[in-house]
Formats: sequence, structure tokens, C-alpha cells
Amino acid sequence: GNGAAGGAGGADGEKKTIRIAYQAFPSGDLIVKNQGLLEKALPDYRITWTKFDSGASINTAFVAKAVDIAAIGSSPVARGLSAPLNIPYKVAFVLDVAGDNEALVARNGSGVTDVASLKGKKVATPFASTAHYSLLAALDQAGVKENEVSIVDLEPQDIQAAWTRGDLDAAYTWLPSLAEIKKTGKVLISSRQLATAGKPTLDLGVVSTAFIDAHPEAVDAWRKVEAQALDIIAADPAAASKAVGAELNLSPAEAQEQLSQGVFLKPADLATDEWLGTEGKVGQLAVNLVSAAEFLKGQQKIDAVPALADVQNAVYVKGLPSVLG
Amino acid sequence: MSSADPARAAIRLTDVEHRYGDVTAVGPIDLTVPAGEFLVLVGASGCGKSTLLRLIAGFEEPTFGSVRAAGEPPVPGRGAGLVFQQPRLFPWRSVGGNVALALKYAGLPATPERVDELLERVGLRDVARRRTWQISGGQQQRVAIARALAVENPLLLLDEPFAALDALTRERLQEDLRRVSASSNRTCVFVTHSVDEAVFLGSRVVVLTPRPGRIALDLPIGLPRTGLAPDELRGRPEFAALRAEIGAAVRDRSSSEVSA
Amino acid sequence: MSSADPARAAIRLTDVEHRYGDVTAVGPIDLTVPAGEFLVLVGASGCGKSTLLRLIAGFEEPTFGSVRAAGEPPVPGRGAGLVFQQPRLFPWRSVGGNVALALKYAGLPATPERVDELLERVGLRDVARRRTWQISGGQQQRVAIARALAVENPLLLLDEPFAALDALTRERLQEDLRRVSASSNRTCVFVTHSVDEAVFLGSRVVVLTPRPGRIALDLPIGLPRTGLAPDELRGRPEFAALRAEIGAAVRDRSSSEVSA
Amino acid sequence: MTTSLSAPPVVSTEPALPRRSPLAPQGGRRRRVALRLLALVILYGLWELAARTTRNPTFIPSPGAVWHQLIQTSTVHDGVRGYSGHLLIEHLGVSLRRILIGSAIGVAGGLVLGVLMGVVGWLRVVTEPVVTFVRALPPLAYFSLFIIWFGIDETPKLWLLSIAALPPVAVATAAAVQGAPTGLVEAARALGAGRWAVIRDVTLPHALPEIFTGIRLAVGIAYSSVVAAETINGVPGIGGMVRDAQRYSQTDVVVLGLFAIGLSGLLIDALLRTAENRLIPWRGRL
Amino acid sequence: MTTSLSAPPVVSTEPALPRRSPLAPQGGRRRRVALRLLALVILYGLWELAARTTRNPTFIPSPGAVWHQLIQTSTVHDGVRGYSGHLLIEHLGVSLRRILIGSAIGVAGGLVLGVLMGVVGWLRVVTEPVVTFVRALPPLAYFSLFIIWFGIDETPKLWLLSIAALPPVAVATAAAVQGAPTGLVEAARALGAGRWAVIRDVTLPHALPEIFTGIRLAVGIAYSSVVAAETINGVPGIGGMVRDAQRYSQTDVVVLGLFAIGLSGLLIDALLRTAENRLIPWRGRL
Ligand SMILES: Nc1ncnc2c1ncn2[C@@H]1O[C@H](COP(=O)(O)OP(=O)(O)OP(=O)(O)O)[C@@H](O)[C@H]1O
Ligand SMILES: Nc1ncnc2c1ncn2[C@@H]1O[C@H](COP(=O)(O)OP(=O)(O)OP(=O)(O)O)[C@@H](O)[C@H]1O
Ligand SMILES: [Mg+2]
Ligand SMILES: [Mg+2]
Repeated sequence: GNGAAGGAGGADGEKKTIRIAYQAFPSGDLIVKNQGLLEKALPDYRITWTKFDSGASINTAFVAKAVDIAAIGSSPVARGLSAPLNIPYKVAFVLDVAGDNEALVARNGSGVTDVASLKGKKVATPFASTAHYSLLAALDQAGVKENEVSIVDLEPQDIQAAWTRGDLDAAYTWLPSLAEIKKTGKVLISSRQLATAGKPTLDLGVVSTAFIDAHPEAVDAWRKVEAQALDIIAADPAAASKAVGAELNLSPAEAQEQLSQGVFLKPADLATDEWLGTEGKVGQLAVNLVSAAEFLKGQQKIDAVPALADVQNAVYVKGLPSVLG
Repeated sequence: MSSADPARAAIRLTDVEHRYGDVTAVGPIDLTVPAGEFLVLVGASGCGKSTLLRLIAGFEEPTFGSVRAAGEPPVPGRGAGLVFQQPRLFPWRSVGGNVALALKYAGLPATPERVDELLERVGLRDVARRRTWQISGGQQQRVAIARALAVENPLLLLDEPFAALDALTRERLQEDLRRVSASSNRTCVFVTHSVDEAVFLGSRVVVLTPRPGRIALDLPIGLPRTGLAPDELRGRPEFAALRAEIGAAVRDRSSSEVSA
Repeated sequence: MSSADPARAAIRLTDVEHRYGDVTAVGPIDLTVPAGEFLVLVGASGCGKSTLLRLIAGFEEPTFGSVRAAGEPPVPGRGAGLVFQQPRLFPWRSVGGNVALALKYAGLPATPERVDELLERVGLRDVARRRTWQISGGQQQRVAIARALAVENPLLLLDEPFAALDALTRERLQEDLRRVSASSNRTCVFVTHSVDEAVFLGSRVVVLTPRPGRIALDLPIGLPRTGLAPDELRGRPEFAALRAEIGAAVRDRSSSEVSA
Repeated sequence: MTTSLSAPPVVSTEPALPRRSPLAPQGGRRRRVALRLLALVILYGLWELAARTTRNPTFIPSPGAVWHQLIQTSTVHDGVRGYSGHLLIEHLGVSLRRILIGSAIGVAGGLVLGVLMGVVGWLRVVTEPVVTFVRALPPLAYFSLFIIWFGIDETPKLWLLSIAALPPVAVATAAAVQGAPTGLVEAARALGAGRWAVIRDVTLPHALPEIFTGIRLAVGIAYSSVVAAETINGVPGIGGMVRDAQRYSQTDVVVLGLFAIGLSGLLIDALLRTAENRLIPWRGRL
Repeated sequence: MTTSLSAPPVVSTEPALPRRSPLAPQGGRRRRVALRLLALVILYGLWELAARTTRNPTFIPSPGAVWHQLIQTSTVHDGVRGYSGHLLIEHLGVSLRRILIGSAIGVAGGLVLGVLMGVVGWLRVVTEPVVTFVRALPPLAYFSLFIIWFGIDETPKLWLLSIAALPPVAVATAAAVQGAPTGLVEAARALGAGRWAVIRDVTLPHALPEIFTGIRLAVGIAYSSVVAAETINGVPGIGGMVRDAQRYSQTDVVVLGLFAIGLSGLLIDALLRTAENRLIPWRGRL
């Protein structure tokens, strides 16, 4: 195939290339793209941005050796690191942590008041997404068995449609459909709460191992601009929402609203033990990914849970924390 | 124009001309066929005989002039049966099924007996269950005739129906047709290239000029319609004379070898 | 069996019988046609004339017996031209295009002049650019003849080619065909229902019995092939005698009105 | 002068020559089966080879892995029933039901629409652009509307499949009806057939081969739309199963699902072809 | 006895009767345009009504909103170029290119395959089940395989569209080729045509109407597959645009995209129909 022919990072082309996969969720990644931060930082590189609409397809693209760096949810990363995929990539950045922008909402009039009362009700979520993971975690937390609820696979926009008709009792989804259904529903639990309870869902930046080996300096530059984007979100919300809005075809105000509901770490936090950790000690993120893999194994979606050591090996902490500053 | 006509003619063509694009096929022609007449049309290949039949049957509108059948503008399938020059059998129906369909359209019961009877009449036995391509060319043409005979219309138009038949079969069918027309007072218009057939069958023979077909000769046949055996009829001296006259008219093309 | 044959016959049928399913259409028949002969086949509708031509052309395999054309099992399109009973024109080509196609298959230059010449020969002028459904039935048949004449095969098979033609056109084409066969030493097999035509054209006439077609009469025609004008020929007393003999054989069906 | 009037039919001593028609399929049933088996074996060999050389089960799962998944998804093991709580056969059954109902509605609708479009002038003028417009629309784009209108259960799936199946039949029927042979239409009218009798007895029989082509295409398209239809609440359902497996990169299950879909599609098509051959003995005889 | 040999052609005083053929489309160009305009106005009215009664722009956006989006996506405003950085016309252009290339490949392949399947007996025995199998497979299910094999750029999209476009042409062609009229095939062979000459001069011309139906269906299917093909790396592209808009419930953009797809599909189909009418003057004359 022609896509894979470029090899990892086009190591010996006359102009080195970086192929970045991004997704349409509000994050610093979009600011990096919109403001051309990486292009400025690496003028010698040809950088291509490709939009994907699911972690699964990004995993496929990695398998096809068609991308080098990607923005991807923690759930697909756990899959990618497990057998049978065993994708050779490493987690090098935490783009955001799901907060109030992903939540479980019960429809007014459904009689559902808390997670436990979902028994026998119809709950929708996009399967194989972070929201799916969070929903099952929330049910588990409340002591509800998975087969006691009827879980329906729907894309976010379809959740909104079915919701309006009254076909659903509850749904675990994200913005913007979350905002719509919240108008006629009650939030039972959000990903922010689950994160504090030890079941965080994250959007990660991953880099293929081959690319790390070939262009470590480019990875450093990329991490730097991503950190810079996090700073912009924190320090200059207006600029951040303008950039994100332009990428998502939203007005700055809408973008601002969406950004405000996510959790964006400070660059310095990334290198703490709670997340990536440091060169000496890989952080809790690895444990979190293993637990996500265990969950998938329970769902019979992967063959085996990877060893913690292997997952720690797949967290790229070289140069942390200094490289972010 | 024809409602005031006392003797409502079976067919009345007034100044009829028909063109296909810039090809004038027939006309101008004036022709009145009283009810009960057996009109035979003779003329060179391509002179417009089929076109004339199609005009009378209502399948074509005349470019100029007017065509009336029983005083009305003709409508296909109403009041006139037509045997086309090609058999035009429906391949998705068996031979018998083709005849049955005609009976159905005529509102008659389409029983196998009735179908067999009609097929028998055109000399076809035991072919009712064959497919249409499993019979010979002449047999196909006879099925088409049987189909048209199924419907008992006051007007019967036949376009070279016996062209693919051997002498014996042909004579049998000629006699049958002669009997039918004489007994049921139907009007027939019959196209043929055989002058012998024209004289034998017709109560009137019209010879057309080459394209554009106009009337070159309009000849009443004075021979008795009933009573005589076919061979007797053919033996009559008038028969030979009429044959000669018509034959000469058909052969005389010098008159109008002009193209329209 | 035929390679040892000294006088390689143009056509040799040995004990040929042909069945369609359980319908025996022809046979058994033994027939040898020497090169250069003009054989006319006559017989009742449905007696198997077309089947016989198809066997000779190689479109059918005999159920029993063997068919040889120029000593070989016949292969369609090789060595034999065939005019089918139906015109079978290609509607996606103009009239001229149909003739041009035949020239192309024969490996001849398909120039408009050559096409027009062939059409002219069958009495069709100015129709080369028409579509095949824009000409009359008789004209279609003549295009099919022109198409077959384009290819100069040693063997020419014609299935009722003049059935839809008026007397004058028919006579012209008859004369043309007679001239062609006499001058080029082609072998012709010609099917017709007209006894007059059979005697005029044939150097030999074979009358078939009704189905299954067997040889009822095999008559050499002793009339001179060249030198005489058509009318003179028709005026000869032998002509009338031959006509009568063949006519009688065609009409005599009592012999084998059994079904196979 | 009769040459061989009473000669008995003698069986030719020469071997019967094979028919030389270049268009006739050669060989009999045995030969056909043998050819297909051979092709199957070759395909299997290629697959095995490809699986072994790539050595990446997400790229090309080995036949063994797919076979293993067939066993897994068809049995209750470790207390888990098949895949996503349903056996393979259940997934397939549910989807087949949807496909059959959807195609049936689509084919019926397409037939009616096609005949009307082919026959009624003003209707064609209006409906044809609408049909062309609609058949260009991607189901994935308008599927959300169906949810709004029909909910998330069977109805929107059946609608999607029907709408996918309708155009081939409608377009093929309309085209075939417009191409009805003038000669035979006139023949029927000359016999006194009315407008609808002509349609019933000439136009439709003549269009039958093309209609069958349309139907076969329609069923195929309904099949290939089953994953799209089952993006919504699609479990149980073979499309839902494939989708799920895809998202977890379980390529062996995906391939298994593809086989289940393809093979059942093959079966239905074979039935349709048999019906076609029965109903259209006159093919090629017009 | 000649009745009216030299009478000049007289124009009938009666008004020319309309042709009574029930199958002829009535009325001329003006009438057709008027009918279509009427239908358009009615459809527009229905839409406006539906939009006003539901009052939910995410379900049914008003015509005004869609019009507004047309302006927005076709211009550079606030420094943003169209939608997702590309003007509507660019999205459409990119997709049209894909559709046209994909359909062209699919149609060409389908033609070759169809003719071979219709003509070569043993090839049909082997290929037909394969084609039937493949056309039952849902593109959404095997698209990820394409990504793995062909990467994420144009190639997998073109493959998807080609494979979607191939079956209608292949199936229609094979069916039509098998139905070639025996009489005309024999006529060609009697004139000395070889096997391929028969195919070129009889089989294919005869199959042309059905092939055209197949092509029209193929292009329609390629169109309706554009969203599926553009799920990955689909921007610029009208399918990618629609999908993006869908995720953010920008229903007005979705509807705009649907219009762009449907209308350009209508245009291409009109071109195909014109070509068809030109190339097949003998329709109905067999
Ligand atoms: N659709 C058409 N377009 C142009 N010319 C046509 C069309 N149909 C027929 N013609 C021409 O009109 C003339 C009359 O045709 P018609 O079929 O009526 O002849 P005909 O007398 O029946 O001939 P035949 O005895 O050969 O059947 C012919 O010269 C023919 O070429
Ligand atoms: N495919 C078939 N299946 C069964 N019977 C057939 C088939 N084709 C022809 N026949 C029968 O075989 C006999 C011979 O047919 P053939 O066409 O050779 O007759 P023919 O002598 O040419 O007749 P015509 O003068 O009417 O053209 C006929 O009785 C016909 O019904
Ligand atoms: Mg005629
Ligand atoms: Mg015959």
C-alpha cells in the first residue's frame, strides 16, 4: 500500500515528514494544528494532519503504518497495547481528562434517580468509546450488573435523536449532544467524578515507537508545543476557543463552553506520579491503562491483559519533566 | 363529416397522405369501403400497403386527410382485427397461450378446447403446448392468424397473412377466409403479392402505385362469392382475365417511379 | 467417409434424421448435391425445410447420420452463406451498416459505394441511412439478401427469400440469382413455396413429405440454364409439365400424414 | 424417385460432435462442481499463504483463527453465550429477517414505482428526479433522521434496507418498461388489450429479465447495507457483531461475519437465479 | 379507374389528434419543466411547513437556515474558509473526482467481468459466486482492511467506490449478455463473424440498454457510498463534511451536503440518460 510505503517518519526523505492523526474533540491538539505551532517549531519537517473519527480507525492506521503521532482515547490505547494488536506505540502526552464533558444523564420522567435505579432501563452509549467504559465503571461502582440494564449502541448524534423521542431512559455521552440531553435530564454521574474515584478516562497523545527511535527531537518539539497549547487554554481562553472553534466549525462561544467542561492538566502536572510520571518512575497512567485492559478482557474484547511492566514501557517519559518546559 | 353519411361506410379515407419524417409513404388516397366488402390491396414492395392497414387500424395518424372506420376515428383494438406482416407472437406464452390471450381480450372463455379448435382451423394440431420459437415460420404465421380469428370484429385487416405458406395450406385457409367473409358479412382488407389470391379472395381489388402509394387500379371482382367450388372458380374465363388485368397493373411501374 | 470420395460433393447428407426433443423434424434423408447445382426444396409448411438448411449450414447437429459440406462437418459462417426465413437485421446498425458489416466479415472493403451497389442490386435505393425498422417488410427481406450476397461463399442457402416480394421485384431477383449461380458455379439450396419459382430457378427440385420431412420427389430440371429469356423459358411446354408434376407431389399429403 | 423414404433411422457410427456454440456453457453439473471446488481450494490456499506470510492476525487472520471463532461464537463457553451474548446463528437470523423484509418492501415498492415511472408520462417527469436524488444520498447521512422518525428498534433498520433495495428495482423496471417492444405492444393492442392489459401481458413479461437483475442487485445491496443499518442498536445482528468486532480490532470475528454474510447472500442469489430460469424460458428468444 | 392519382395533398381541416399511444410521454418540454417546477414548489412548501411545525432545527432545519449555510460554507468569513477550511465547492469537487474515478474504474471492471462471465462458461462458474459473495459484503465491514492495505489517502477511497460501483454493471452486463437474441447471434455467425466479432457486434449492442441501467445504478451507489468512503481522512470531501457536521448536530450543514450530493447526482444521471438516448435509438425495436 502507498500509505505504509512512506515508512516510519520518512526517515531518509529529502524533507522529513510527520503524519499526525487528530480527532474532532476540543483539546490543545486543535490549537497546535490551528495556530501552526508545530510547523513553526519544526520548519524542516513536512507535517500532515489527518482527521479520524474514532480511536479504532486510528489504531487501524497505526497498524497500517500510516500515521506517526495521534490523539486518541485511553480506551482504544488500552486495546492497542494489548494482544492481539500489540501496536508499537507509546503514550507521550495527556491531552485532557474527561470531566463534565462526558456524563451519564437520566431523562426526566424516566423514574431514574441514581445509577442504581438504572436496573431494567434502557441506556445508550457509543460502544467501544471512553463513555462506554465510564458507563460500565459507573454501573460497577453502583453494584449494578451489566446484564441488568439494556445497553444500546448509539452514536452521540443518534442518542440525541432517540432521546427526544423518549426511546431512552438514560445515556452516557459527551458534548455537544450531552448539552442537548441535559436540558431534559438529570446528570447521574460525570467522568470527573469517576476520575476521582480512580476510573479516569483520558485523551492521550501517542507516538509510534519507530518514530520515537528515528526522530526523538521531533517528539520533544511536539511535546513542547502541546504543553504550550495547554498553557494557552489556561492563560488565554479567548485565543484557545477561537482556534478550537475554527477547527470544529463552532462559534468561539460554543467552543469556550465546551473547553470549560473538560479537565486540562498543567504541563507540570503531566510529569507527576498521577499521570505520566518521570524518567525514573512511570506514573499511575500505566496502572490505569492496565485496568482498562482488564475491563476489556472481561468483555472478551481482547485476548490477554498486558503485564504492567510492558505498559509502563509503553509510556514515553524520556526527558520528563524538563522537556515540557 | 361522416355522421351525415346515410350508408355508414366500414372504412372511409379522405385525401389521406402519410409521411414518415420526409418520406411520403402513401397518398393522397381517397377510398371508401362499404360494409361486407372483401378488399384486396396489391402493390410493389414498399408502396405503402402496410402503412395503409396501420392507418385503418388506428396505429398511425394520417399526416393529412382523415381516416374513419365505422364513422369514427379508428382506435387500435376496437372494432378491427389486424394480422401484422410479422407473426408478433408473445414468446412468454406458449402457442396455445397466445391464442388464449386473444380469446381473453375478446371477452370469450379461453378454454383449451376453444384454443385447439382455432389452431385446428389453421391446420395446426398438437402444437398448443410448444413455445413460440419451437414452431416453423409458416406455423408462426398461422398462429397469428388464429389469434386474429379468435376475436370476431366487424373489420378484419390482414397483411400478407399467407406469404409463408405452402400451396395446399394456403388454399385451405383462403377457402376458410372466403367462407367467413361471405357468411358473417365482415369487412376484410387483405394485402397480398399473389394476383391469383387477390382475384380468388377479393370482391374488389385495389392496386397501388409504387411509393408514395396511390390508387393505380380499383377493380370490382364480379365473380360469384358462394356456390362455386374453388377449382371451378379458378377455371372460369373471367378469372384469368382479371388476373391478367391486375398483373399488368402491378407490373406497370413506369407511371410513377418518382420519389417523394 | 468422404475423404475417399473422388467427386467431392458440395453437400452430402447420409441417413440424416433430426429431432427437436421428441419431435422428429426431418429424416431419414440421404442427399448428395454436386458442386454448382441449384437445388430447390419444396414442401408443406412445417415439413422441415428450414431445419434442413440449418443442418447444412452447421447451426444444428443431426440427431442421427452425418452432414458434410465440401467433405467437412459444416461450421456456421465458413463456406456457406445463409439467408434466414426472417430478415434478422441488426437494429443497432442502419440498413447500410448491416450490409457493411457483412462485407467486413467477408474481409472486403466496406465502402459506401460497395454498400449502395449491393442495395441497388436488390432494388433498394436511398435507404442505406434508414434504421432497420424504417423500411417495409419486403425491403427488410431484401436487405437480408443483400447482406448474404456481400459474402461470396461457394455455397448459398436461401430460406424463402422472396416470400414477401411483389411479382415484379421477385422476378428481377430471380433472374439475378439465376445468373449468379450459372456464372459463378456456386452451389445453391433454395427453399420456396412457389412451384413456378422452383421450376424457374432450380437445376433440381426436391419435394419433401410433411413432417418428418423425407424426400418425396427428386426431380432434375432439364431446362437450359442460360441463353433463354425468362418469358421464353416460362413459355416452354416442359416448364408447364414440370410445374404440374411438382405441384401434384406437393399436394399429395395422404402418403405420410403420420406423426413422429 | 424417392431416395430413402423408408430407410430406418440408423445411429451414426461417428461420435456425436459437441455443440459448437461459443455461448453455451460447456460441461455438465459435475464439471461445474469440480471447477468450484478447485477454485475454493485455490482461494483457501492463497488465504493460508497470505496469513502465514503477513503473520499479523489483525491484517489477515489465519483460516484456523476464523474457524476457532466460528466455534466460539456458535457455542456457550465460560458461561458466555456466543458473541455479545448471542450465538452466531442468532445474529445471522435476526439480520436475515431484516434483510428479507427490507428487500421485500424495497422490491415491491421499486416494482410499483418502476412500472408507474415507465408507463405514466407525467409521473415519470416528477418522480424520476426524486428517485435519482434519493438514490444518490448516503444512508449514513440521513440515518439519524430515521431515528427521529422511527425510533431505534426495527423500523428504522427496515426503512434503511428498503430504501437501499428500492432503486435498483425501480430503475431497472422503469428502463425495461420503456424499452417494451413496440411490435408486441401493438400486437396486444390490435387484439383489444387495454392499457393495463398491455402492461400485464407484454410490458411486464418483457421486463422480467431486467426486473430480476434489479431484484438480485437489490438483495445484494440490502445485504451490504446491513452494517450501516445496524450501527444503531444493532446487537443481535450480524452487522452489529461485525461493527463491534471491528472496533475492538477482532479481525477474525470480522472475517467470520463477512463469511456468514457472503455465504448466505450466495444462497439467496442462487434461489433467485433458479426462480429466474424457471420463469423466463424465453430468454434470448425475443 | 385511378381514383385520386393526381389530387394534391390537402391539409386536413380537422385539428391533428394527439397520438393516443398510452405509452408515449405526453406533452413537450415546456410541460415537463412546468410539472417539475410545480413539484419543486410543493416539496419546498412541505419542507417549510415541517420545519415550522417541529420547530427543532437539529431535526428539520428550515430552508432559510440551509440557505444561510450555503452562503457561509461558500465564502470566507471571519477569516475562516468555508467549512473545515474548505469551500463547499471544494468539498464537492474533491468528492466528485473520487466518485467519477471510482465509478469509472468500477464500471470498466464490471463491464469486462460481466462480458467474460456472460460469455466464457468456465469463468462464469468460478467468478459468479465470487462476485455474488463480494457484492453482499458491507463496505463498512471491510473498509478497515483497505486502510491496512492501502493507507489513508486516496487509494482506499477509490477502491471502496470502485468495488461499490462494480456489481451493478457486472451483474447487469452478464445477465444481458446471456440473454443475447439467438436469432441475431446466428445471423452474425452465418455472415462469418467470429466469436469476438459476435460479442462486439451483437451481444454488446444488444446489452447496451441494460449496461446503461447498470452504469446509472453504479454511479448512484458510488454516490451513496461517499460518506462511508470519507469516514477516514475525508476532509476535504462532501462526505467528510456531512459526517463532521453530523457529529456536531449541525443538521443544516448535513442537509446542505445532502442537497449538494443529490443535485450533482441528478446532473450526472441526466448526462447518462442523454448519452443513453443518443446511443440506443433502437430501444423497443428488437
Ligand atoms: N418509420 C419509417 N420511416 C421512414 N420510412 C418508412 C418508415 N416506415 C416505412 N417507411 C417507408 O414507407 C414505405 C411504405 O412502407 P410499407 O411498410 O407501408 O410498405 P409495404 O407496401 O407494406 O411494403 P412490403 O410489401 O414490402 O411490406 C416504404 O418505402 C418504407 O421504406
Ligand atoms: N425447437 C423446436 N422444438 C420442437 N419442434 C420444432 C422446433 N423447431 C421446429 N420444430 C418443428 O419441426 C418441424 C420442422 O420445422 P421447420 O422450421 O424446419 O419447418 P419448415 O419446413 O421450414 O416450415 P415453414 O415452411 O413453415 O417455414 C415443424 O413441424 C416444427 O413445428
Ligand atoms: Mg408491408
Ligand atoms: Mg421454414
